Amino acid sequence: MLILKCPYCGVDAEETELAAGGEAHLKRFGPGSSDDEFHDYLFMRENPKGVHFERWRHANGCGKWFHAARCTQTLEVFGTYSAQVTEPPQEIRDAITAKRPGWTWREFE
Amino acid sequence: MSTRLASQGRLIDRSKTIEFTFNGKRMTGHAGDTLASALLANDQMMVGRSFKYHRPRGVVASGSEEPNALVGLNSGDRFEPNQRATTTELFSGLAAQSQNHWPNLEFDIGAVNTYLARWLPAGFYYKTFIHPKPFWKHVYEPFIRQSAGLGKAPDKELKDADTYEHFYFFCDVMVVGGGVAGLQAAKAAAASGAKVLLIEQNAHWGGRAPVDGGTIDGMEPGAWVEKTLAELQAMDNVTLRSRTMGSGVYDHGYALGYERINDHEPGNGAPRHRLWRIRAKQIVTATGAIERPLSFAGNDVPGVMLASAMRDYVVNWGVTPGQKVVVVTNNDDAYRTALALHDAGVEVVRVLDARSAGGGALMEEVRQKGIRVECGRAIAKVKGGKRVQKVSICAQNGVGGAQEEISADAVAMSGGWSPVVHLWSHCGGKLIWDDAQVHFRPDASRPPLGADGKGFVLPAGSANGAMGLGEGLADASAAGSAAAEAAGFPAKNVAAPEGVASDELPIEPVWLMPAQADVTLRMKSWLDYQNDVKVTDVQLAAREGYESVEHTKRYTTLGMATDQGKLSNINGLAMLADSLGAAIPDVGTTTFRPPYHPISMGAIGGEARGKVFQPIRQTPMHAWHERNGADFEPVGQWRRPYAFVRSGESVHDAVNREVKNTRENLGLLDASTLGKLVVKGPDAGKFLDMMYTNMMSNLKVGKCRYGLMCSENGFLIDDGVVARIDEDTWLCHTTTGGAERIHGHMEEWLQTEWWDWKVYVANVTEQFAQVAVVGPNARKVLEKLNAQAGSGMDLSAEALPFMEWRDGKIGDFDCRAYRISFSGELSYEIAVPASEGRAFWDALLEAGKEFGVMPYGTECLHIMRAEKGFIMIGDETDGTVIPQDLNMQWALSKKKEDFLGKRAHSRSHMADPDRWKLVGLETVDGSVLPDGAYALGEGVNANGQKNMIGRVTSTYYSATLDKGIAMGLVKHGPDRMGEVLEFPGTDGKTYKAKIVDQVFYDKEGAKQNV
Amino acid sequence: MSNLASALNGASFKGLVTVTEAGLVGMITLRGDLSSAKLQAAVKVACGHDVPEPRKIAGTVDGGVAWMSPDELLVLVPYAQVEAKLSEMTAALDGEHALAVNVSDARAVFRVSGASAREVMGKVAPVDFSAAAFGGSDFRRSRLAQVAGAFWMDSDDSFTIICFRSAADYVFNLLSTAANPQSSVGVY
Amino acid sequence: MRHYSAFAVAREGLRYHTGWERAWRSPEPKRRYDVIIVGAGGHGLATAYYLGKNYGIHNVAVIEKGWLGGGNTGRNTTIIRSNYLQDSSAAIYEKARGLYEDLSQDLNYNIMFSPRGVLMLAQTQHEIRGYQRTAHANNLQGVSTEFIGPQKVKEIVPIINLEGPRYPVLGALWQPRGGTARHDAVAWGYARACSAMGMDIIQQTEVTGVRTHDGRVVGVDTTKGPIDCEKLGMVVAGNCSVLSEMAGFRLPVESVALQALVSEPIKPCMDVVVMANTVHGYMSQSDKGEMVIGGGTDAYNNYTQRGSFHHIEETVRALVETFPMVSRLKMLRQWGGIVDVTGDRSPLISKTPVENCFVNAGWGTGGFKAIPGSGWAMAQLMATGHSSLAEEFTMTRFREGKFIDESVAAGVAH
Repeated sequence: MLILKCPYCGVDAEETELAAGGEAHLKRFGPGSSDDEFHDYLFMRENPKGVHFERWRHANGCGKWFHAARCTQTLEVFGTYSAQVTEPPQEIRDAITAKRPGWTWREFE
Repeated sequence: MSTRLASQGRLIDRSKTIEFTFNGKRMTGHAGDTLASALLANDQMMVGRSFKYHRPRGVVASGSEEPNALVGLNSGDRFEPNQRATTTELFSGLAAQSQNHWPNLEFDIGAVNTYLARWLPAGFYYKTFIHPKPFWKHVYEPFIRQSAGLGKAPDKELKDADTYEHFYFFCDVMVVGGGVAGLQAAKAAAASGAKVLLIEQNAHWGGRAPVDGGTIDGMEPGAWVEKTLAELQAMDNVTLRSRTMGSGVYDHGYALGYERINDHEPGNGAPRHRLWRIRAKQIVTATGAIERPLSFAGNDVPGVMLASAMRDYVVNWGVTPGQKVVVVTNNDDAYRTALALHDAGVEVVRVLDARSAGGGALMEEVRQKGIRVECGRAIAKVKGGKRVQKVSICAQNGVGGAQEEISADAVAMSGGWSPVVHLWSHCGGKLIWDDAQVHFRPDASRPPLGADGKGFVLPAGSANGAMGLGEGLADASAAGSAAAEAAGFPAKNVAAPEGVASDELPIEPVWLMPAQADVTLRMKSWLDYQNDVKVTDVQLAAREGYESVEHTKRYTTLGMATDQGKLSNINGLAMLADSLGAAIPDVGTTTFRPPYHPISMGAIGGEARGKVFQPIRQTPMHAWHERNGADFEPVGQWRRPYAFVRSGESVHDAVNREVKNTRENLGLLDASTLGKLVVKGPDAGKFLDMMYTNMMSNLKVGKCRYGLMCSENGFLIDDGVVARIDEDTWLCHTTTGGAERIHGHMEEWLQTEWWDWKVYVANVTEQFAQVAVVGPNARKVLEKLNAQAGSGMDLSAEALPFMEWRDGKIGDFDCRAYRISFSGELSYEIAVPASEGRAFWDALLEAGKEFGVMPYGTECLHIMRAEKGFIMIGDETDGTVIPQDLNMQWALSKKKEDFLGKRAHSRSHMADPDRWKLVGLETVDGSVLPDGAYALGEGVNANGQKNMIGRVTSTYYSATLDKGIAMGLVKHGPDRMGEVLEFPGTDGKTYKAKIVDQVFYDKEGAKQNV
Repeated sequence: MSNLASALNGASFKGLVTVTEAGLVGMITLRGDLSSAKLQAAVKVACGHDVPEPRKIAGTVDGGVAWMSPDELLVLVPYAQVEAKLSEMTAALDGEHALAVNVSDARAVFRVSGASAREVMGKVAPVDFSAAAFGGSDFRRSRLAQVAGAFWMDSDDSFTIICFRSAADYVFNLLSTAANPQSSVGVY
Repeated sequence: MRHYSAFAVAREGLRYHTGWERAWRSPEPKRRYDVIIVGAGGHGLATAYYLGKNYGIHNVAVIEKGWLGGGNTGRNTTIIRSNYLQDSSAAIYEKARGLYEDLSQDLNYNIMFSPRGVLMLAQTQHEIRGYQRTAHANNLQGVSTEFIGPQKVKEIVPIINLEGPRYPVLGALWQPRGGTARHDAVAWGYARACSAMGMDIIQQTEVTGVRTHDGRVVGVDTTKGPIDCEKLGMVVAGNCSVLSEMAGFRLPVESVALQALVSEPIKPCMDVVVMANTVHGYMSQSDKGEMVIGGGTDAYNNYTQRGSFHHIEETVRALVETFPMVSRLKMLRQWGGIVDVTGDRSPLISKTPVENCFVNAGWGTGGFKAIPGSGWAMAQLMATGHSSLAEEFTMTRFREGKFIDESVAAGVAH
């Protein structure tokens, strides 16, 4: 039963107020993209045993989407942050590095 | 025999006598009794039968770890199977029945199994019942199933008479366990100012200490408990809860508390159970320890009891299970039982200490009382069927050659103590093996981790392996302070009280008694009393290669009984390690899973039953529908009238009447459930062009356009009419139940992909009650309302043409009128404020009388749209259908570079010309095609399945055309007009249907354009 | 306006607390840049209060404003005035990227009052209702068991609750069940 | 292999069962095998078994990180059915169901397949249409199912409440030959048979790397050293992403927690499996008497084998509403497993970008019922390079937009 702090309204929301939205920082590929690009965009999800970046919505709350950095093995939460960014902010990366030196996720580290 | 003592009984009130029945027999007990203590007071030694061999079973423990004394409690709509007598507080009128026997407890046919035991070892069923094959289903399994289960199932027709509820609670520190350790931990934590919750599963506080004796700060433990309890009650940052068990610890500091509010006085109007959903920053588990049985032959005979339990019955309830008791042990604690029995005037005929050197101070004390203590000795065998009669004694270090046989009627056994580590382990806390104390205890260096990656559970007292009274109190005090500190409250220095108890000599591990017991003894030495798992079963599992503790558990069913192995796991584990020649910690334990102790399904479900099981969303006209024959169908969380059935009518008749009447006169549809989303902003047009497959940005103000929505994966997800309200505002209609989904869909794209676009969306679905006024008389009834009011909007074809909308007044009602049609008739959809919806509905019905008005339901709606060949999301689409399949290329804008789904449509399979496409279907004999029927192709596929070339997506009887009509998806369908296909039904018949145009009625659309 | 009807026509239940449907309240959903002076002014004019801090409410149902999300407010006005206030507001926001819509009829309003109000709420919402954690001008959007809801305390022992109109019947039954006279928890 | 029978048990009884041999050997790994299967769960062991039985390939090792059958094979709710809508699903699940019918005799190990019947309740008009459609499809697919009315449902399941205040029972899709089996026994039976064929089941050994050469697999590194192989089969459910990363490619799956629970045992009261998908609950009664209840999956990636409790609450309240007597039973134990879910929630039985490296994964919440068919198809694919049963389950289908979507029949849970 996870608790995530919604970065928009500041509520420490328990899972039943939230809706999980899968992998974060996807780059959309539309018309003109290659079959591989489109396929990977829709179906090739990160599925790490460890550090993961994901999307959540404070559905039973302020209704905003946000991002969370979480460990899928311990459920430790490194931080939550705005959904309006294309990659995790530095303080989040630092927080992860402090706990999981040498971590990588897609092109981020 | 087992009787009530003249003295003792700190928990009972002898002045209050309570009547109850066991198997119909009237018995009495006292206030404060548990059912178990009351049964023992009535010399009811045998209380049930075991699972596999139907062996006689008696009370063996005094708490929730009890595996034997399970009864069916109460009756009728309050009956509950498998209730533990040891945790059931006695109440007046309590009626209990013993379980798992036929015809009765005393004489049980099933007991024959005990004589066959030799041929029914662990897992015998995996090796047998294999041939002949049909016998498993028809002979073997029915036989096995008949012997399955313990308690009776509750009555199939009765609904639970009780109610349940949930309660959210937040605290800094939660302490589980109200023994002296828990009380001290709570006190230490609370001293720092932290908000503390302390829960105790029993009705009384203090745990074992008042029974086990010693002193705390010079006081009797009982007195200290009272004093500390009073101190805690006086603190407003402390919440105390008895009869509340810590049931489970979950991730991120979530914990469940299981409060049994009125099990001790059923039917008093209160909820029966309350499930506490607790969010704690830190959790202290002061859950105590559980004594282990010893494995000797006949250790399952009624009258053989845990030494600590026997002590509890004497001291707490003034009951002795026997008059001549043998105490057998491998540690000092059991001597306390000998003393308690002796002090209560019960004869202790022998104390057998398996340790060659025996025990310490407590042993001396026992000897001084003149009780005979023998060291290095063991029980070879307990004799007796339904109760203990004789005990044969041998050397512990031997094969079990009996050296003496003494008569006794009860045996108190102690194999040492295991800390209760369940809650610590639920969320991943690890254990270490303590060689000195011979048990697993929490490994403080590997706690369960919380959201911050730090440990959030602290074990305290004997639950942490701090077994002595003084040691336990000190440990608990430290744990309490540490928990508060971890929760952010600088620790105040709380001095731990001084606990003083007799010094004890170390325990010596005794996993089998006697050490080299031969097979005839081992196959009578029980590990799991309820499931009948014996020493030889575990040895067999090891021999056969079921080496992992999980394999052994599952192969023998050890620890899978209702006590989840609280008594049997460690003994079984040790026996497995011994058989494998491995060290106990190397064999490891099974995983501890919630709940600690079974909790009622009712409590888990909480209040959500009956009318609050799930929300039923209601339109402003819902009450009218209910009162006017509506036959409802669930659509999402809504319930919409399927049809309005009149007396003497079948649902089918009603639907046909509604279709006919709407086509010929006037029909009203409650369309309030259709989603309505306002989309506004400078980029709204651009945004809607991405959301819809067709163009919305070029829609003229005042006009409407039907739109399709696809997922990014290309599949149709919704459709509806979009209206342009003003320069930068659109109103999008969604399907019923689609409002929240599509609103979320839009917000998701706006917030996570195009967050720089200037667009706001608001869901105004419920702001409006919307009524579809349909049929040749539609305009007449609306104009009549205007006439009555003396004014109102112009509803003429010129002023409000098809696919346009206007704001204004109709009669007394402010409204927005849409000239749209899903039926092919002259049709207006009128939206009024929801608060006026019912009044508007009533006004239409009143004014409509002269025009033959009738409300109609969803089935009529479906039939009329099918007659017109309109698709329905959920019928023609199922999540695998793309617009091209429905010949709706016209709705796929060519002008737009991009929209959700466009890229997906260019994938090879979606561009495949062989995809099934929408056509109309008409049976050759006018009958109705079966729903979901498939069209048969030629031959079979590589897996031998008959090839299919199409399927029916919707099919109805058309009252308008008096024949069956249908739509379906067919391979190359549009190119095969006139062809007749075969649709095999599940009724054995084959239906023949011709491929036709999907528009069955008013092809040129004359009726709606008037 | 005889044509008007709130969702449950003022239904009421007396138990551990009193649960009452509070009738129609004028509500305007306002989406926009909450830091814009124009918007703040429009809000002040409409309800007489400044834009509140996150998770706060200013004023009452007769004139107030609640923080819904970083770009959304709920403006509360007397039901009879809502259309007038709305057009005022729309006019005032002319030229500004904002959305103001009337949602008065899309909602139902309940009042839960009595000494046990916090406890009853604690049975249906995953929120800490202890006095230390919730009170004053706190405003919270959350769950009421299985449906969305928003609430605040209009006095020390009384909550005002807003939910969707279609869920009014469910919420009323839910709160009435939680208010079973025999079900006092006794912690607040 | 010592033959199991009532006579053997009787004979052993006379000598206190001291003569039983190990059900499977516990060998040290050899340097090289023709085929290595990673994962000694049901699917992996079945793959090995049919490689031997159908293709005479016996030089096989099954490598297991923990204990055989210790993953989802031993954590599921043991439901067996094949009433699927899409051809390719119906084909493989029906193949599996058919093999289950004779598996006890085939393996000489009683896996207790119990064709007691599976009911899927229809509680909305939409579900009725969905299940009627499935019944029509099954009819042509050679899967025996029928759509039955509420009264028949009540006859089959006396404890059911037809008049749920929220969702009445309007009918059901009935598969008389669906049922349950003893999940551990399936793994143990296959393991014993594989071992008897000379295959090595190597437990407590973790694969730490996949070795390839020129795009072909040549072996694996393990905690017991490197082992060479001709062909490699990855059959590790929730951990398949971790393993495929070792081989240098990614799978279109995500790992989530699925939960289940059992009640305390009671005397038999429900003789069939009932699934209620509208309210999200399904239940059967084990031969021990426990009500076995399947919960839902969390929506977030998770490797902890612990799920969120609110899913348990949702499932239980649905069952209390559907079977009122459940209200007075108690939950004995809850647990979780890690399942791997694909983009269309249908499995992968597929070649991979690495030559001679095959994957069997993505069974999501429905793997147990497929074990024999899955092993059969995987073995065929690995031995011959082609399997009609596996054909549609390739990992390239998502690129083509060729999905196998079962949710269309009213969001059927597995």
